[in-house]
Amino acid sequence: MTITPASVVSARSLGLTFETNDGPVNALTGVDLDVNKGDFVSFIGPSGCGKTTFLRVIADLEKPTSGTITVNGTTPEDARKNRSYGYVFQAAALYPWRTIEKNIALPLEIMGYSAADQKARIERTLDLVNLTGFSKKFPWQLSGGMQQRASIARALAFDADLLLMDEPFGALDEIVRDHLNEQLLKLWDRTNKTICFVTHSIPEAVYLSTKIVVMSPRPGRVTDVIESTLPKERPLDIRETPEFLEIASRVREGLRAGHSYDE
Amino acid sequence: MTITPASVVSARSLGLTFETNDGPVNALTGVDLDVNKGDFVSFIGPSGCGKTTFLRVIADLEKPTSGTITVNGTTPEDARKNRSYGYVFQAAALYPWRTIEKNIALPLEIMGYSAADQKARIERTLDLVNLTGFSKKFPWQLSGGMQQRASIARALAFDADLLLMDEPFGALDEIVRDHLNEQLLKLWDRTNKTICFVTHSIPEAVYLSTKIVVMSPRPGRVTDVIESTLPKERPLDIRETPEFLEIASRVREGLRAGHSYDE
Amino acid sequence: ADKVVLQLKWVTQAQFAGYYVAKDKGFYEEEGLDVEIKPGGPDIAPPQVIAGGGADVVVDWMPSALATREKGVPLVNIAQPFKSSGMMLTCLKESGVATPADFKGKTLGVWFFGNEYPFLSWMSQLGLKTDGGPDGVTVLKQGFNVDPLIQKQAACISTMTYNEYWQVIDAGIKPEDLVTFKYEDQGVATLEDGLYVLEDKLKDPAFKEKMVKFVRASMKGWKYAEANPDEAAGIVLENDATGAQTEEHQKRMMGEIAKLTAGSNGALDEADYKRTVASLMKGGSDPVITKEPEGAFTHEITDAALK
Amino acid sequence: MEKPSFLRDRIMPVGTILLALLVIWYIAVIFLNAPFERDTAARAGTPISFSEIVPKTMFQQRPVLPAPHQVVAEIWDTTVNKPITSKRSLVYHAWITLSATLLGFGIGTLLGILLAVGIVHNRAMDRSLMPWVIASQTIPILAIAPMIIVVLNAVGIAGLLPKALISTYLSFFPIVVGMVKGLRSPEQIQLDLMHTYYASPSQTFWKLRWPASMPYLFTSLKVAIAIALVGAIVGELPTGAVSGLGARLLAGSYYGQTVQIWSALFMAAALAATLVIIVGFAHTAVLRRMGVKP
Amino acid sequence: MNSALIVGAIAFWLIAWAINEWLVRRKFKNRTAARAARLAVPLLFGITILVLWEGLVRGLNVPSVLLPPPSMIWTRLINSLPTLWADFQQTFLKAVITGYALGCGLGFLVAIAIDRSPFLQKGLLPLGNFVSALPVIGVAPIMVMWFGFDWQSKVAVVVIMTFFPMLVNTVSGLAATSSMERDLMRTYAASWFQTLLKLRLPAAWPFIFNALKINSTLALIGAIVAEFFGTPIVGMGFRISTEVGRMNVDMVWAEIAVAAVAGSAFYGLVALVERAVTFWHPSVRGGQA
Ligand SMILES: Nc1ncnc2c1ncn2[C@@H]1O[C@H](COP(=O)(O)OP(=O)(O)OP(=O)(O)O)[C@@H](O)[C@H]1O
Ligand SMILES: Nc1ncnc2c1ncn2[C@@H]1O[C@H](COP(=O)(O)OP(=O)(O)OP(=O)(O)O)[C@@H](O)[C@H]1O
Ligand SMILES: [Mg+2]
Ligand SMILES: [Mg+2]
Repeated sequence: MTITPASVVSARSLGLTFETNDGPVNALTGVDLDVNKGDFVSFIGPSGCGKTTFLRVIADLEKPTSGTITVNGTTPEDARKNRSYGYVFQAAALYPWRTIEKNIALPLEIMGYSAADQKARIERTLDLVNLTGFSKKFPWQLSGGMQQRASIARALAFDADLLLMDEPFGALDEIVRDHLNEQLLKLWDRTNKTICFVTHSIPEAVYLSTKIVVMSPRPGRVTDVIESTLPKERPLDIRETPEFLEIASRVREGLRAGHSYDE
Repeated sequence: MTITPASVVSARSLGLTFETNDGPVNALTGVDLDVNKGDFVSFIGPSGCGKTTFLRVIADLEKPTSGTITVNGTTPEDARKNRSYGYVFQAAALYPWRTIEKNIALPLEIMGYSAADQKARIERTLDLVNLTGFSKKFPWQLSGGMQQRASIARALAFDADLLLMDEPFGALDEIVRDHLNEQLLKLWDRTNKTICFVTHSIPEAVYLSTKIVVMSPRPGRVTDVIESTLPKERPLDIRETPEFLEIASRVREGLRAGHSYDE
Repeated sequence: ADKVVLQLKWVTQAQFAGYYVAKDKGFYEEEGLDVEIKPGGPDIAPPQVIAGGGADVVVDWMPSALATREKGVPLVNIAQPFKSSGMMLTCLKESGVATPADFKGKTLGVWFFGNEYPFLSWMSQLGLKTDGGPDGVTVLKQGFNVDPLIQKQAACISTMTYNEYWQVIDAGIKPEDLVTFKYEDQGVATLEDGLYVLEDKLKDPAFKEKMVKFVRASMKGWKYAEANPDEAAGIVLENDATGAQTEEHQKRMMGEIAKLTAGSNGALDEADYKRTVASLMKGGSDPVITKEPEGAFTHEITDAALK
Repeated sequence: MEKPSFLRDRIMPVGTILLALLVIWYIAVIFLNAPFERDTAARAGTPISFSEIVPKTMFQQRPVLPAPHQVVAEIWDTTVNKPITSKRSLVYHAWITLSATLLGFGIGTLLGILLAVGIVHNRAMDRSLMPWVIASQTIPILAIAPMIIVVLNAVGIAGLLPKALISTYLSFFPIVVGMVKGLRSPEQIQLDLMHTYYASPSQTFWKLRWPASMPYLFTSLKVAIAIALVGAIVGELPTGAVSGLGARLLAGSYYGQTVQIWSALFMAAALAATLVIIVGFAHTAVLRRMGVKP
Repeated sequence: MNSALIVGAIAFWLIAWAINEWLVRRKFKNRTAARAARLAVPLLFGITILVLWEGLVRGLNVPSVLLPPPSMIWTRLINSLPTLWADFQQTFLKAVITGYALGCGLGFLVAIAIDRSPFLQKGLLPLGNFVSALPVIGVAPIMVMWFGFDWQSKVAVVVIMTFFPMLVNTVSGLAATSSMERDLMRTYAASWFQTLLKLRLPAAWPFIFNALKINSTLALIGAIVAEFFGTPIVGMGFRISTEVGRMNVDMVWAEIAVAAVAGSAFYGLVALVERAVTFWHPSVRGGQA
């Protein structure tokens, strides 16, 4: 069980149980997974199967109750303290008292970027998520999708090698989504980041990933890990190729198998 | 401009402008639309085009700044006071001090359902959204998708003739989504409700709707209204028929046309 | 000039006219003293102030001073400008009190904060309990005013001849509607307004010297005030920072005060002292002091001052 | 929507309520002051009718409840008709009290916030300090105030500060209670965000906890400033009650001058209301800057 | 002066502080051990204060009429239990509890009334501010005049003191809902009362409990101070003001100790109820710092 130096996330028989008022909830059990440097890993699985929980464990927001996990070869805590990841939460989690640009500036302020650098980065990421012109608005003045985009911009504004994204494009329409998918792939390609990405869309998962992790609920566990055979260069119409459709159907199989509906 | 008695929502050159700290925002302009009794209308359009705003105007949560709108032949205010609609918000908006079942019971308590009736309805709707077993949990103990399902359950628990649903299935995986799509269609068929439904998924819109409203942003307006030619009986595999695909591509066209990306 | 801080027992009023006159007329200055007069109030215990080092000399009543001495703060009386007591019990005639024998079962208003000792020893002389039972009297802690009598919440209240009594009169009740019992007449009077210092400080000759000058000047002030009551009242009024006193009231008070200081040249009369101690030691179930105090007064200062 | 009008939205409601209170007050004046007139008449042996009593109750020297016009006349007399440097001017006394209040409130706010910050950030302080902060508040200040003053005097501190400290003592507590809650009010997800940035405690404090606590802070400030005023007035007793509204109240009470008590009370209440309203304005201004949905 | 005592007391203080720091940092596997540690921390802190106090007072020879040492207070307390109990009954059980209930209740009801009617909001709220700082010293004599010298007048003072914190906090609390939460109620066409009961009150609880906590100590202060101004000869405030004059400062502190214990217990009770009622609030749910 040697960890290759390029392993960014490495989990071994990881388990997490929440204690609640009416008994324990098994959110994760026996998760074994390796994410290597430069991987684009998608997590897909039914609602409540533990995807968010797993991301939170990587981010050191939740402590596993059994098993081990390393991030960048260290404990999640050290990784967090090295500011080695950016996290996009499932909910936008914008601070209501800050305007959009101030929200994006938040991590930059904390990490001590210079004022000029902050400004440039805010502009660039706002443009990336198509929110130029809304920089002075407060979160409640934006639509749901715009808020989500602002929170993506916030995570992209600083340079983290690892991106943890929890359904970042859930509230976006197909076209914006396609656009952002492309942008994200470009970014990933250019910067050689490692990305852990939760999504509910099978095509999105297949289009983006080098590795697709299929999870199943109660207790949350990994049922399948699919390595993508698609090339690194991915135009949007790759989604019509038979290779793509094959992977997609394999994911759908895995998903259906782990699902609790018996229809 | 006669309103047919069966018209549930009828908007005439409706406009809404928000005043913000840095100038007015045109959320809606010149919207003309009729929704008839028993219609299943989907609203689709890029993020920030005014879908939520339009639903909020119908629900009397926002006052239009120009034009007129009637709901059930009366003003939105009277319609609201008649409790003629159920609303699923884009965010779950569960009350943190209530358990899931108590959250679902909320509208029932307010509308004065008997205790026994409440219990039966909570059980039924929890089952519908597959949350049986989580009734005693608090919102913060649920995953994002589960919270969204709880909020759908809350809107379905009482009998409103008009359902306003703002991206209810956004945070759900394909399989749960398919399941809930089917359930919703069944419900609609059985109860002859009128449904206004915001979604970002073109297939979902086409699969569910009798009428698809395509909107475009800045200022938010209706660019296309597509009447579906699909039969009322819709098995899931209708989505592979050429007729379905044709409507879908027309929607995609409309969406692309109104979009601000020029790629 | 030598600095002396004097802590009064109560707020600025003609009761302390002698000190204000001495200061205003420059009597202290003549002796080479720089005297600061600190007014007191309902929440100020002069013994505490002097124990904490906040004053050199304080004005206090003897019961409280002796009690303090027993508690380990050795206060010593160095002068006694007030010869007789001004305290009395004032009752409404309509309440049915004519003699002390009528107190039984009545509600009586009393000042506490160390001023209750004379009352308690009187009651124990009369054989009345103060626990509110049917055989005794019900005691009510009186605020700083005469409301309990006017509101008829009490049959009798404590008053001073120079102050509260006149407030009752001012409130529209005629003297003939009132019955008063002076402590002096009942033989339970205790010494009021004396000057006290800490015993160990007296060992310092310089301090002693200072006190001699202080007492001499103060007595000069008192005698001047007795002779010129209206002027004295005016001086007091000048020094009142609350701006709430009225000229009429202060003049009248000065007149009454003059009666109390009249018999004293400042030296403590040992007979008065003995009487006070005796009545305090009787004090019923809860005597104020348990043993005969020793060294609680000295004539050294007044002897030197009055030479 | 109608445009807000100052007259209709501000003056009218306050005026109506005020009028109602005045009417109640006058009625109370008659009934509370009548027994005295009856007694006087009875002692004098002359029967008196109710209609004769009523006008008399309005102009008593030492009424149980002074009539509004008496209080107004007294306030007018002691504010407008006296130079403000005079000891008989209510403005002079109000200023003395106000300065102690503001100083005490300032120190109290600072102390309260600091304690709350400590309690929220340091577990040892949370566990050990809070119970004792509470216990400290149950100590009746008037009981230990003389000792405090004596001790402060002994080390040479006198004048404004001892009074201010008593008002601090009373006013820091609402701030501690409110701010502990306010600083802990950010949602888990908002804290998680800071956690992912490995923000230092001070960054988390300034960028998250502090803004999130604003509603609690301002509510506490309103309570605290009112209590600070009470504290400053109470503090005037053991400091010799020489000047200030507390001294006026005491002197009024000592000499049975009800009218004077009531006018000092009104001055105190007006002062408090003004202070609270100023804090309220600050609250609205801060909320607006923080972009709260109107 | 006895420097050994002073040094000893300060040393004790430093050691106890170190132990406390160590205790809160330690993680206990055993649940009872963890609970014991939780209790030990404030207790140790308290004992430290007492030891420091005793050491300094004795070491510096502070006269007991200024500040008696804790041991002397304790002896006095034990010897005066019947008096203390009578005072406690008079002041706490009669005046404080009644006044607290009435004052908080009144503040709450006025806040609700203000919330219900915009007219009252504009008319009553500014006047409510007037009541905010009616000083005890001024009010207490008036209340004695109106309600007699027994505990009823103290109740009135306590009512006046506790009214404003409750009013302000309730008004703030009722405004503490998010717009989405309110919108939900609108869609149900919920009546004002239903919205109050099911949304705005639950959201207001954290604020209301702040007021209840502040008032729990304020009520005690108010009642005690009110007793400085005319009372029957029983009650904690009466005893304190009287015994100060008699230089029985140990009795004063015994009375203060009773007040502190009663007040803390009262506060603790309110805090306990708060935890149960606002369990959902982030401040209670607890996040990592
Ligand atoms: N704080 C918590 N306390 C108790 N249970 C929790 C908590 N957080 C999550 N859970 C439970 O853990 C399980 C996994 O939740 P998680 O949020 O990881 O799901 P998910 O895969 O992200 O789902 P979704 O796609 O709906 O967001 C769920 O059953 C949920 O109820
Ligand atoms: N309260 C508000 N104040 C100011 N502007 C607002 C407000 N609410 C919405 N807007 C603006 O109105 C426009 C339409 O918003 P709306 O929420 O209706 O979009 P939407 O179609 O629902 O988008 P999405 O799919 O992202 O939810 C946006 O540009 C938004 O910024
Ligand atoms: Mg999730
Ligand atoms: Mg929307």
